[in-house]
Amino acid sequence: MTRIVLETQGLRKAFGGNQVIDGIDFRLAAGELVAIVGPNGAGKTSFLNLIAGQFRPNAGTIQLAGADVTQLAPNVPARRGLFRSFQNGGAFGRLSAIQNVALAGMVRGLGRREAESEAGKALARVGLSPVADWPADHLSGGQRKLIDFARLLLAKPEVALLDEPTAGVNPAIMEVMRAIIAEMRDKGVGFAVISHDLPWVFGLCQRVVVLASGRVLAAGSPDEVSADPAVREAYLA
Amino acid sequence: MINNIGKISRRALLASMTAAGLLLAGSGSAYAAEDITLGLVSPLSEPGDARSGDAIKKTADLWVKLINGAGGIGGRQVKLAVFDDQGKVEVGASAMERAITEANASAILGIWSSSVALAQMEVAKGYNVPLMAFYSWSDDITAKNYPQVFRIGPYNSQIAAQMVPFVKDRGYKKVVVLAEDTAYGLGFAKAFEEAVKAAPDVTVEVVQFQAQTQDLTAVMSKVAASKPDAVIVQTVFSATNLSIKQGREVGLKADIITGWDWPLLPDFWSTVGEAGVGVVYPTFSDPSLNITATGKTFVDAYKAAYGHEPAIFQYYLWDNFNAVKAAIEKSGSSEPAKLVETLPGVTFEGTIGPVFFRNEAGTVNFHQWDKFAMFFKKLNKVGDGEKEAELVQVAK
Amino acid sequence: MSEAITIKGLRVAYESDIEILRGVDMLGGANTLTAIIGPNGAGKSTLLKGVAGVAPVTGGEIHLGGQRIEALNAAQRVGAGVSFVPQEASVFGQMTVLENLRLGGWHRRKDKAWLERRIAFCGDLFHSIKPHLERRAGDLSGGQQKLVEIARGLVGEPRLLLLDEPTAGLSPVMVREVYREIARLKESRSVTVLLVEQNVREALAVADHVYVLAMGQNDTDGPAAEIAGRLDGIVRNWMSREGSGMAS
Amino acid sequence: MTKLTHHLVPLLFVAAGLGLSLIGLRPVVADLLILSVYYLLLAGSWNLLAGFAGQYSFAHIGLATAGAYGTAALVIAGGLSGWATLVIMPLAVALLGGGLGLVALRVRGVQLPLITFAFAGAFAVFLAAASDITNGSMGLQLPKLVPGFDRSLYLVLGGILAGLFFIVQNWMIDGKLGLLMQAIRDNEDIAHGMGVGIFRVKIAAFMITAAIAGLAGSFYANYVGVLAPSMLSMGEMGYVVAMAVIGGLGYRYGPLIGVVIIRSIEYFVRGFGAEYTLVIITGIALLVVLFFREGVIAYVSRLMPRQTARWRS
Amino acid sequence: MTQLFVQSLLLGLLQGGLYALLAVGLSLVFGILRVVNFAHGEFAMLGSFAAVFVVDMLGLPVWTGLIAAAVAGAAIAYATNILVLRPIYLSRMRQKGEYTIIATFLLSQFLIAAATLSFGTTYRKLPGLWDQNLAIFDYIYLSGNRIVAFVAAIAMIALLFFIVYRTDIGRAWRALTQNPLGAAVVGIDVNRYANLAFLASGAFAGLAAALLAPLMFVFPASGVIALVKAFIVVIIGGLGSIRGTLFAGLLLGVVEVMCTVYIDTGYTDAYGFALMIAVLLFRPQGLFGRTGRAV
Repeated sequence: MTRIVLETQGLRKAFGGNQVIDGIDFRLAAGELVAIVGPNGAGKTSFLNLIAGQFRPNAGTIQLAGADVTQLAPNVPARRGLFRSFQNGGAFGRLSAIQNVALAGMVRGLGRREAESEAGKALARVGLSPVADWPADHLSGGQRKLIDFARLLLAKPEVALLDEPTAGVNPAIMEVMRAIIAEMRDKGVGFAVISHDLPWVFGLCQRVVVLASGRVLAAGSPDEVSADPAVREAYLA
Repeated sequence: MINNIGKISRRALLASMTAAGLLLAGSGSAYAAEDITLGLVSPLSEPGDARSGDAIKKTADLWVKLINGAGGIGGRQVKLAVFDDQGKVEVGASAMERAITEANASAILGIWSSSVALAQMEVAKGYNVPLMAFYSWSDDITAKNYPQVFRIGPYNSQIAAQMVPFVKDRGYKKVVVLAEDTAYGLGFAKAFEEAVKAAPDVTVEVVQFQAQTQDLTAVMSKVAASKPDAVIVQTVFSATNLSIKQGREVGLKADIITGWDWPLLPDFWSTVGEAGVGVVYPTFSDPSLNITATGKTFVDAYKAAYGHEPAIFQYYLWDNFNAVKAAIEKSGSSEPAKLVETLPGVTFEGTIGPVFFRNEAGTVNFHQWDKFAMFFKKLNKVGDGEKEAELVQVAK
Repeated sequence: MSEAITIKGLRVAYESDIEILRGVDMLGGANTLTAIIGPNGAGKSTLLKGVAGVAPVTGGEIHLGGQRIEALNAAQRVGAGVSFVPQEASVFGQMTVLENLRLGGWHRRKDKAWLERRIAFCGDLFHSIKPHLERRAGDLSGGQQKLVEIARGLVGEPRLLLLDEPTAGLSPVMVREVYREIARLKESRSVTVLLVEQNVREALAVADHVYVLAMGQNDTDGPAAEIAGRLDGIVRNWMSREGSGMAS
Repeated sequence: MTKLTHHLVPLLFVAAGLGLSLIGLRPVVADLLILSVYYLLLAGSWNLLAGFAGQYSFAHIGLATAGAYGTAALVIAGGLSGWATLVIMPLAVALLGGGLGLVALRVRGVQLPLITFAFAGAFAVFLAAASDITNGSMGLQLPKLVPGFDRSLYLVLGGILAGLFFIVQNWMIDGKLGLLMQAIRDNEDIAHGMGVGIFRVKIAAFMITAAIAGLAGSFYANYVGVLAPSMLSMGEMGYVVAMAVIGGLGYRYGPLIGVVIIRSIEYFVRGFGAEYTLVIITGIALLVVLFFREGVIAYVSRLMPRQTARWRS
Repeated sequence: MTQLFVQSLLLGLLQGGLYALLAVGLSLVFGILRVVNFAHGEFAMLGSFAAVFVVDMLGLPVWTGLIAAAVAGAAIAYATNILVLRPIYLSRMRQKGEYTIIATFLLSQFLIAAATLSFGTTYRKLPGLWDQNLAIFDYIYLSGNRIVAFVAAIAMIALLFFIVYRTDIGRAWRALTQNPLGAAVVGIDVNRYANLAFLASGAFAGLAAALLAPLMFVFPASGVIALVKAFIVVIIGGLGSIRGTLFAGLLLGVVEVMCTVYIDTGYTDAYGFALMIAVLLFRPQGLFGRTGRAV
């Protein structure tokens, strides 16, 4: 069995009377890509927020690369090798593309010059070199999402959580993203990817976890899950 | 128009300041050799005591007008370079320096606040230019014995000493000094605590308050609760009136002695009303004063120009100007250094008597004229002015 | 059947390069309930927002009764009889349920008698909130709060009620409670409803007619019973199509 | 504007200070320039804090005043030389700023301006009322760095301090901290999620800018030689804010432009009295806030986009 | 000594009522627009000058001065909203909250300077409605005007409570404060009710200043003091909470007077700041503020 890089046990979170995450046990091995799917409101994004420390869980534990990160502020897991992308892209509007990317390297401990030179290479890889000096505000939505991927390259995480990376982007960009994810996965990065684009994500993942009403409804290979009547039922509710 | 008078005088002020500004911006030649320039540095805007600054400016303008109308000093016209110190020490010091270096002022007059004056003294010393104080009461001003600094006007320890007999005679056993947190307020409070040691059975408590405060009710409640026989109020700001009004409001029964001529200002009765009845104010001014011919000239011209009587501190200011004039005439020069040399020895007829400086080195009586009497006057009914006020006691 | 709402070729784009709705047509019969289903990103919510006037309409027509409303702003559309219950919580948490309902009749607040009648009617309509009229809305459960919003949306006597995923994020128990009440609302035949829903089974159970959207366009439509019959195929289709690159 | 230009600017200031000290300016002009350095340090560091780190503080003049009073205390009571205070006070005020930051930066949003506003107000009352320590409104006097009224040394020193400020600014903006600050300004949550220690960065920005304010205050005290509580007023804070806003908040040279504009206006209207100056300056700043929100630099760069493409940080 | 205590307590409460009246508008506007209005004190200052104009210059009765103050305060508040704030909060810029603070801060400095130019620096006073000092059982001493001002302040706050909880305007305000999205879907026009909130805020500030005028004075910088007090009150009470504002106003009044009397007379204006910092340390959202992230 390969090394487990992320594990949650009995994770629970409620907002007011709403039990958004209702006891999720989840494991991710190094070099594994797990697709997280489920209907709207199933708790997918909340689950990522809990792992990343944006929300504090009401119960349960989170282990990142063997260390407990439950209840810690988001910058701590990030520094211990967790990368997280945001649904609408995580760009800082007044910073240039290259600065946006370099930050990821600096958080890892690189000096600014070093980080910017690596960021330049990462931008070239995702095809953003021509706009490297543009403020992120002036980029398109798809370009802003690619900034997340350039950051991913720089961050060299152990675990990457991606939230709807392909929503609203064109096929060419989706292909760039797929290539980067595949490459990093093969180098041993553990991925948890939320996506509505099932063909795209099924083509990348080893395992699918289906969430519904804050619980794991089903888990297994893409084929098993697609064939599972309970999964279809989840979409029908 | 909220205030016509204020507006007009402000416009006049503006005009004269603009003129000064233009002159300053131009080359030094605007100050032709035959002109004598005197620097006037006064609080003309907030947070300075602009009320008094305005009176100072009026007096100075009038003096320059009269002198020039009479042919100037030794045939030379006099110009005024006016600067606003805003009541701020740093502004006052730099304004003084500008008056000296840009306007080539022969002497600096018109300073009001002791705090500002103390800072300006360093400039006066550095440039060796006379600084004439007239109603800044800090002992330090002359006690520091700077050769350049002169004062025709009272000072704290003398005033305090003159108050002690009054306190004793009135039989006050417990006195509260209500002092604003400035050189004026606290300086006096300290001097009074010192002076009252001469009357061992009188206890003094100093109550300090924020000079710019708008509400003294709480402070006055505390003062009232300690049931003093008398409260001596030492402030120039709105608290003069507030302390009386709000003191009575919270049941203060003690006699109120409020400094100095502020009860004669136009807003006193309109703001204080009934509460002002019974207030005693010490003053240096009284109809019994022997106003000289010089003094009469001043008062008449002032009344003609501005429609009301000048306050006593304006008399002193007038004497200050005349002291500079006397020194210029005596030395035949308007060089500041010459004036510094000459001023200690001048004598001339002041507004209320002959003026000459005491020059006792090492004491506060250095470059100091101190021949004034102190009068304690009581306001017996609403609307009482200087003439109606009852003279309670005289201290000499 | 007369149409209360007619949508022709509706287009919505938030940014010039991303068009979310690419020409949707729809008819909603008077006092019927029309459900709109489709995979994530099909543009269902955007359609409701376009009708409510809170998303930028870039083309097409919206007829409500005899009136063209696509040029009106959101507040004017409320006046024209459109009532929108958004997906996000919009209840006034520190007011009582009754006060919430009162605000539902905001555009005709001067007509006191009418307002009282409507409040009574809407309060009666939903059995599960009726006992709680005097309670602070923020103290109710998520499902009850959603029902308060729906009831509030009806107080103004709208011609068209837009319900955007009323059960998103609710537990199954609450989902059933909300749908029990939506069913009652439909039986009352007092308003035309457009309902966007992920819970397809529940939606089909209450709908008269169903539209399926995909990729910002019409996919198929039909009477609820007929769509229910083809449902397995439709959903299987989504699973291979899901993620068409459109945001929902 | 290239990196090279950014590094030449400090040299330019040092050279200007030296050159002007040799010419022998009129005292009024020298005063204007020397005190402009005080304002440049304040407006510039405030811009770093508000424009680059997104933290809007009203404590800046308060911190400068603390630096000035601390200088006076060290010189008068401690017998230190004024030169030593120019090194000590920035450090001391940085600590004070750090303490204030610990209270004020705990909550994000409007609390920071409100708490720092309160700090400034309370500190002003303290300065006036605690007269046994501060000498109240009588003020404190301290000897100048050089006796007499010669300003040439201050012109040189001013040039050096202005140059120093731009070196620190370059170091911050072009360095790691600057980038982290700007990331927090643009989106605190995302920066946090990327691993940025939000509180640490904010405190660091707060302390460094406080140190610059402390330096400004110490320079002021050593130059002017008299201190009074009136140094700390909201009107003064208004000046500093106006300078940063008129020039362009979040632009490297915004405050410099603002200082030049406002000090020039002040120079030309100074005969009119303090209220006129204040009406004109706050009026202009208000118009800039309403109509040219990003300040003069942004407006000019929109008119000439090509020449100014690299002005933004 | 109990006499001093009772007297201080009473004075504090009377003073606190006026602080609350000064501050309610600030709180109201913040609740609806999330705008901290630094020019609020100048609404008060200009209101009191309007009262001086009507009573002193035109010689009209005192009560007309109160109306003039309210009208002037409302007018300037309305203009501020339309001309200064609306362009900012309707814009798409970042950090709007901070920008409105800068804009209103500069506006306040501008208005103070402009008022100083137009009205001069002399202190002006308004006659009160009840110019009499009262001695209650020869134990408690108060001025009639202070009582009038307090009663009027409480009456106005009661009126505001009535408006907020019993009228449609109040319903709209509460709706906007509690859930802007909900307010939008039921068709409440935010601009209209923001304007009304500003009108009320300016009117209350102007009125408070006119009620204070017989007790204190009218002068251009008076707004700074008013703002500082109002500010402390809303922070302590919790921004956006009217009940909190009333409570905090009274608390501030009592604390100021008590500390002045029993600790040191020289620091009156600093005690409020100390109280505010203390409250912020333990409850950053204020005593009545809602929990959750600050705006």
